[in-house]
Amino acid sequence: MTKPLLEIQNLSKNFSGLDVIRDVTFHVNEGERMALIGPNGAGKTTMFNLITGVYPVSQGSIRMAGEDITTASDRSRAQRGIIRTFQNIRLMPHLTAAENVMLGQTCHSHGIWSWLAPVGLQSSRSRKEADHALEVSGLLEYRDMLTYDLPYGVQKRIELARALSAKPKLILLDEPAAGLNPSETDDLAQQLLDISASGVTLLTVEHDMHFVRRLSQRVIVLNFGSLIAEGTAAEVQNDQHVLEAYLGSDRKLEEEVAT
Amino acid sequence: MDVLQQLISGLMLGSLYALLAVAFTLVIGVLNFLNFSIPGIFMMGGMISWGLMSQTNMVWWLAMAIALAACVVASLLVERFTYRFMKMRFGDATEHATPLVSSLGFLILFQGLVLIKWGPEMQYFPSPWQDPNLRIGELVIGLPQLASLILALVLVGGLSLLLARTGLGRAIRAIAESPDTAAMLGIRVNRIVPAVFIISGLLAGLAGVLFSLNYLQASPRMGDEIATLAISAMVLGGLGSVWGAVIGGLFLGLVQVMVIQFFGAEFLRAILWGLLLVIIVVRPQGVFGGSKISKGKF
Amino acid sequence: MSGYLSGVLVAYLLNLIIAYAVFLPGAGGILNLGVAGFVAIGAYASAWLSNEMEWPLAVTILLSMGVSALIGLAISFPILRTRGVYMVLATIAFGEVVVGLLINVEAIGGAAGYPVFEFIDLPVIALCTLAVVLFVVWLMSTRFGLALRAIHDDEPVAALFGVSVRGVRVAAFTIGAAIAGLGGALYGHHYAYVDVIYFTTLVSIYTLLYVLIGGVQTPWGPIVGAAVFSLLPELFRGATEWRYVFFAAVIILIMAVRPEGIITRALLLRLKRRGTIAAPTKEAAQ
Amino acid sequence: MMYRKYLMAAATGLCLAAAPALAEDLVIGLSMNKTGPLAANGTTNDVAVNLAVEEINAAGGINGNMLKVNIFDTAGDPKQAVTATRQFAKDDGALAIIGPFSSGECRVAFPVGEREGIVQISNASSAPGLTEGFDYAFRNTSDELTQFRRLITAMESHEILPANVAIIYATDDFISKSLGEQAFPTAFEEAGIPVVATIGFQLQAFDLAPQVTELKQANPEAVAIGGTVEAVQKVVREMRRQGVTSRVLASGVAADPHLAEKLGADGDGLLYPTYYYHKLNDEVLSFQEKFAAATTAAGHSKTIPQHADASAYDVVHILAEALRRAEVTGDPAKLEEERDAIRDQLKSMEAWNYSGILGESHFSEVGDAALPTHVVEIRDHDFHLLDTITE
Repeated sequence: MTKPLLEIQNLSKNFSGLDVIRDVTFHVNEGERMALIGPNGAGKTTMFNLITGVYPVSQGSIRMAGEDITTASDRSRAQRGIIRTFQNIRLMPHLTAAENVMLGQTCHSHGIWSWLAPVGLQSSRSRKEADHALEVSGLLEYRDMLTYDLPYGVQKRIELARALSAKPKLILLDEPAAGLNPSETDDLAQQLLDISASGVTLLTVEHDMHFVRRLSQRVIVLNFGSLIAEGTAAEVQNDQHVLEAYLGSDRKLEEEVAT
Repeated sequence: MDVLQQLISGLMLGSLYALLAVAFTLVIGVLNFLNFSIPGIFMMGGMISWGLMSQTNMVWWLAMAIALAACVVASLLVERFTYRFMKMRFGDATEHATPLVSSLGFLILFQGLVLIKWGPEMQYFPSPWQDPNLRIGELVIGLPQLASLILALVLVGGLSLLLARTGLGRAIRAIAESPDTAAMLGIRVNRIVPAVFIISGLLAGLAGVLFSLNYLQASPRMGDEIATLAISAMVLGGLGSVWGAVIGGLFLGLVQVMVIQFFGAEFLRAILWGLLLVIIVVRPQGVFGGSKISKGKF
Repeated sequence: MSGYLSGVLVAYLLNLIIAYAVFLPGAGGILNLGVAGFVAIGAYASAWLSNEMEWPLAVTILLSMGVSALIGLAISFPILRTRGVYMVLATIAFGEVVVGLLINVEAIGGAAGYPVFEFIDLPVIALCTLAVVLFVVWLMSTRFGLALRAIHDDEPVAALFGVSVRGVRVAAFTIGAAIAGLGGALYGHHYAYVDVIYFTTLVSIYTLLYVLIGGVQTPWGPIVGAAVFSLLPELFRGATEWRYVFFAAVIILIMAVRPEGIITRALLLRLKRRGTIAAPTKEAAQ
Repeated sequence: MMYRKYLMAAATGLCLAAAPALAEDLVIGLSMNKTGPLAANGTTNDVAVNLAVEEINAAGGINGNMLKVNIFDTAGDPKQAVTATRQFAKDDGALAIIGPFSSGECRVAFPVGEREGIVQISNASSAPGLTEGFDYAFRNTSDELTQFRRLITAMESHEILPANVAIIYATDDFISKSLGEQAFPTAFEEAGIPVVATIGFQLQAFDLAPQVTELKQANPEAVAIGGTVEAVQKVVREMRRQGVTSRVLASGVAADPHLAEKLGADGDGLLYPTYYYHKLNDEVLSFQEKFAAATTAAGHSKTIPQHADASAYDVVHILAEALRRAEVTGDPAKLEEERDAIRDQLKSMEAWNYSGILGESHFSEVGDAALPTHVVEIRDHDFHLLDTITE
């Protein structure tokens, strides 16, 4: 139950001499719900980019389910079950909602036929799976619409549906609640708990501490690229280093980051 | 003696490439837009000054000034219907292929209009001077060519000073970095961008006038051949680099002359473009450019 | 069919085939301005195989597509390393190198051009065009097509969902080269003569132009784009010198009104939706 | 929605263009370069053709029927030349075709005319061997080797043969290349004149300084230029700029009544062979006058006819004579036989003793015209006839 799924060992990254991630070590256990927080510019999104293989690492290693994936391509990491969402929604604007979801299936589409059979037909298996995924998320009405002029909240939900259709082991969520109203945030948290219950591991970057508290079993905090605290949400919130990092004063973390 | 003459010919030829390459590279460097209408503007520089001189007996400097003015207007017209139009509608002018395609449309348009006015023939461009050549013993140096070399260097020097020292230059460089950030910093992008097109159109038109003076000819298709070479010169120098374009142009002129001398003109095309293909693939920042790579859009 | 119509139609169909050769990589965001080089390779390969080897047409055409595809495959790796303007210039350079080499090969006529003895007429060309259209429509409806369009929209994200970006791009470029080879082979056999001056960069530029006018989002775009390019000047035929000016003005106008091309996905979906909404209301009226 | 409208409009446009002619007219097609890259020599061909047609119709037509010309502008595009031939043969019921204009167009349109069984007579193409192997293909031009041989004969008889020559030619253009690699070397070898340098350039090149520097090194007495009128101008001007004073020998493709004026003093001593000399005789001069009046009326800036205009004018008269001799009726039912009869008449043209503004001529076995060659020299900004050679 506490087998580590993702292990980050002494990870560093610098961009033209500037250290963005400094010697960070942590792990995410299988089935765990973990949050990654930190002030703006702390290196949270860079960490996601390193885990998914968008950037090569400068030093250290990344292991997924026991295998070293430090130098693996972004594509092969996706095939190993690491899937992410984005802080700024990155749906394909010229694909419909259903096609965006079908794109998510790509990482477990193997064999020549899965590439050369028409996926657009209503009768194809991919299409049925995608329709089902949209239906579950209550998005069926947007099925055949291009995503670029859909409402923001809907786009966020499609992005999540796309990530799920990749049948991930680990989902990296980059500020999933940003820009959502309270009731949408609530729905999202419930959906993520359901996803977690189905055995998917979650690693979330989020500013909304209510959301983090509700969702996450464990929290790690980055500041200027270094790991400065680790623990439950409550523990982290009262950690002196964390408070200084966020405030440089004695105001409560919650007041600051919740706004 | 002959090698020296060949070197001179190469440098003179290269100075024309350089002027036109700068016209291209300016628009690419600042707006990331390969402006295909530049060969048309180049052609208008030569054809309009020829038309005015031969058909209305206008004095040469006035004819050329009017031709250059027409080039600037044409360039602004292109700006209006490509860059500005896209900017107003979509926020990002280079998001779509529109500027590329529309600028091609303008090339066809400019050529078509000149064809209707003056027909397709290559025209003899009357030289304002008796023998516009400097003769040192056996060596011949065309004065208009020498003038275009000097003018190219002076103009480009002035241009890089303008870019480095003046407010306009700073604004242009800011837009080159990021139009959105530039706008946030209070730079009036919609007034600076036309300035870029004015400079670019002026350079292209001037190159056209000098071309006609050098080779005593003007024709509606005179831009076709030289434009591809100017684009190549720009690539050699590294996209967006003004001095790179100049060095690339001069280098290309020399390469061309040497290929003709040692391999024959029939291999010019394959060798020249093969060389360019290799350079683009191996060193996309250009032979003379630094490590700065363009954003690579249109 | 009238001789004029069949003449115009053949030109249109050949333009359409070459348009698909540009469309396919274009749908994945690759601008190929060297397509004329592949057309030339296909034309000369098929002409030579049929003239010198006297092999049957079906074989020479398939082989010429193969030759074009192989060269496309080989060149795609270096070319696809480049981006944006560099890719445009690299593909132009490729086309120029092909022409620059072919013009010096005396075995296939050099600058004199090369006569082609086997003749192919409109019906075969129409069938081949239909096959290309169906092939591309099918290909774009597969996961491959989905991946290609995803790469066009957002390459890094496509990779993060398991798309082999390089594989898909190389395949699109190579298949495009094969289609261009087919277009070239048909061109040579129909007009009974191939000459490098027919395969200049200008041809590539115009082809990309009308593919972009048609739109690269759907496989229906090239049909419209090639029509604008091949048929519009015919409409203006009476205007002689002015026809190219009108043509240019129409291009600028179309791009101003529809910058993503005439046929976009949004347009097709809107038409489709209107169709499906219209149907139930009819039933309701009964 | 918009594209559907376009397609509809296109379809109706095409149908209109394909309307058949009236049955009583004898239709001939004119495939010409009104526009396009070669339009410099082609744009007024229709004026010349219409002149001839008006003359023929004014004189009562052909066996009582009027001659009618349908015009197709190919813009120099071989694909459109094919469309033109097809339209004339299949839609317009034309009896014969004047054109295509250029060699590139002829090469793709001649096979089409052969399949359709319709005569085509080109008025400008001069690439070697174009009509070979075709039964229905003719051209009213003269091949370059014959013309250049005659130029050397004329030089010999005027005792101005050079002791040595250099050849400079465009390597990427068919006619220029066949001049530089075949016609010139063959003719010089036959005359025993050594070629001291052979230099290539690209037709579109504007800077010929490096080539001319090479030329200067070889220091030949005469320079033979294989290229179009524009190429000749570029080479000559660069030669004079670099101080190369050798005599220039050009070919038939460089023949142009404006060349003397275009080259000015740089052109002095230039020789070229041509089958159309614009100052030859009264007949030619009167044609020039009529042509000038007609082009001015049509708003053309070009009013002096070139060889393609003169040839097109003669082709109409030759065709009219062939139609007359073949006793054509223009009856659509007999179209096929009448087309064949026209071809047969052209094949036996030698018996006509025909003479036009290009002089006495007939078509050879392969379809090339046996035209006299005029060798002209540029002196003092003007042309002077050196010699006329027929055999």
